[in-house]
Amino acid sequence: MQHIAIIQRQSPYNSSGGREALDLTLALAAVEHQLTVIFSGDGIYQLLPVNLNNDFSLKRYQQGFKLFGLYEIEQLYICQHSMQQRQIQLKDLAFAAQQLDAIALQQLLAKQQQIVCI
Amino acid sequence: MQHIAIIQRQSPYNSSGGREALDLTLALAAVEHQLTVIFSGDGIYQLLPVNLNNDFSLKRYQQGFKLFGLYEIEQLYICQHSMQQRQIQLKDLAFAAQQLDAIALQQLLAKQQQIVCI
Amino acid sequence: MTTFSLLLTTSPLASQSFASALQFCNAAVAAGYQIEQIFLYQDAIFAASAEIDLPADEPNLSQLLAVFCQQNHIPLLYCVTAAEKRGMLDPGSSFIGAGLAEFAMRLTNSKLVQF
Amino acid sequence: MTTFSLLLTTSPLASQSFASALQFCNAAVAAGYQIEQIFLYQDAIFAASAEIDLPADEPNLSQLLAVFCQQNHIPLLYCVTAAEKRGMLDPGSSFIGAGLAEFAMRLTNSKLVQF
Amino acid sequence: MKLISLINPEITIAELATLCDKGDTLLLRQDAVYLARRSDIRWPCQNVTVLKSDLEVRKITPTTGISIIDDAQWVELTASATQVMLWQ
Amino acid sequence: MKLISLINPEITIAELATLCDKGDTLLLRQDAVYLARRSDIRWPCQNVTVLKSDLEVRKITPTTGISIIDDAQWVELTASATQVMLWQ
Repeated sequence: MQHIAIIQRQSPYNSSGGREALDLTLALAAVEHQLTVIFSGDGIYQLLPVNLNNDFSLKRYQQGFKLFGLYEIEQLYICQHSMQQRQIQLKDLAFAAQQLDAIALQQLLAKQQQIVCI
Repeated sequence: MQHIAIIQRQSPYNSSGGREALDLTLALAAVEHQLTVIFSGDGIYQLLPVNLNNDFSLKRYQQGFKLFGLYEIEQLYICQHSMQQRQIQLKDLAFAAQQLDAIALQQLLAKQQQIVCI
Repeated sequence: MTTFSLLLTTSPLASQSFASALQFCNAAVAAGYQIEQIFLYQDAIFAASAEIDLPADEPNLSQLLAVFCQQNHIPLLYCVTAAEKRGMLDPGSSFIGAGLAEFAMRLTNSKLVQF
Repeated sequence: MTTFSLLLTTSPLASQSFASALQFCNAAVAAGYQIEQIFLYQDAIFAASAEIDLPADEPNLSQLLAVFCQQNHIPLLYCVTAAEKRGMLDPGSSFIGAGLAEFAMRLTNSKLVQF
Repeated sequence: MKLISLINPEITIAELATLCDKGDTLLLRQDAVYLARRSDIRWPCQNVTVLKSDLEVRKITPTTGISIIDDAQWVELTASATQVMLWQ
Repeated sequence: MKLISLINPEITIAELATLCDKGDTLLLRQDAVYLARRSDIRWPCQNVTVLKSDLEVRKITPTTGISIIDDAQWVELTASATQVMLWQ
């Protein structure tokens, strides 16, 4: 069992990164690793709402964030600097996570054994 | 016959963009289109020297820029703003092109019929 | 009336580009425009093999685009040079292998829209 | 002594990542380190098919990596889920299809280096 | 009038500004529509538009000064533009 | 000490700075070695290194304050780091 941080840096539909980082997160948690997920940069756009009712031909994979609880992934964080830069507030998010400043993020990463950045 | 601008925006070895934009440029010129090539952003790193003598397992495709003359591609430009931002001077380049400021670049693009950005 | 040529460069899974291109084509054809070609370059060539073997629950943009092109008689081409560099053999799908020269010649009387 | 796991996520043509990973492996093995796995995820899975059919004048990083792994008995795995989403069938190369669970389990006693 | 599509929310406005005229039209599509929320961006063109379907799937309300177009208008803009360009 | 590899010359230093400690080591590799030419970048860590082979193929001389390491040193740094991270 290891402490692993996944840093989500991609916007939801500009690459397969967000979706495949989620798959990876769940797979790592399933074999008892301790996961921490950090949304940074354009990755925080993944947490904004998605309309489920209109025509859209890509997978709205963000629904999968609801599985975090089931996989006992509770360490969910957002980079405060990235939020401010993009004029996004916590109330704008469809999926909640805790905002952290630079010092708290650095302390969080210092506790990890592995870091994956996608 | 059309006037076509290719905007090269990728650094040489971080994606296949630079190399495949070159292939595309030559192919378009071969069927009598009038090509203009603009190096902008990280694309200007493609014009810096490459060492031909040491071990490197990717294609040093920048040698292909020498074919521009053969294909009668003479309109070769660099974004001045990108050069300054990256502290690159004309004397640093292995392959010469003309520096243009924003206004000249805009005038150049206004003369084109097609623009491809890679 | 304008005739369009479409150029795609990213793989169908990577981004929304295939979906957007299809959306544009639908609206263009509905408004009476002609489409001269849809040309797949760089990683977009992977659509030619992705058409065939995707899991059933996966959105298959490659296939949707192929069906649309068939119905509207639009040449759906992938670059053979880009495919070779990636080790992709002709997958025998409804995508047609073509050289960059064909793209260049078809461009002559059309307006390029890159996705 | 540290054992490394390598994770690759971009296609072999796209960037220098395969070349860099191979360079790191060579130096690590020369210094006596063990490599637990090389795992190909996202677009890196295309290496499994690229190994077989590249033109002769094209640098074949997929093949170089495969040969290195064979000589040094290093498991060279590609993610079957990522391959399915891209419509890539098992190309029958020397790359071995594996689930993310296998990657996750092999990670346990090794240090991850992402390329 | 050039029509320039942005599809990525990554901010490269300074570089884009060197290539675009005041009279060009910017079209925010795909993930670039996230930029339509922001009031702090100084766009290099007077006309900034955003594609309706891409806004709707992301439930975004654009800031003032950005106009919304549908698919048919997108095609017309593309047909009438003197150049069409994708900023990527 | 985290070891953070940069492989892309795109400048995202402000965002990177939120994730890295003063005591971390930055390693410039692949196309990120072009950044080693520049004297205007305020790196968020004290130790900035660059990979010799990637410098040499691009014929670059790094600016003062950036140290050069070879492949063997790269492996040792990786083995001794408390965390290894790729910034992409």
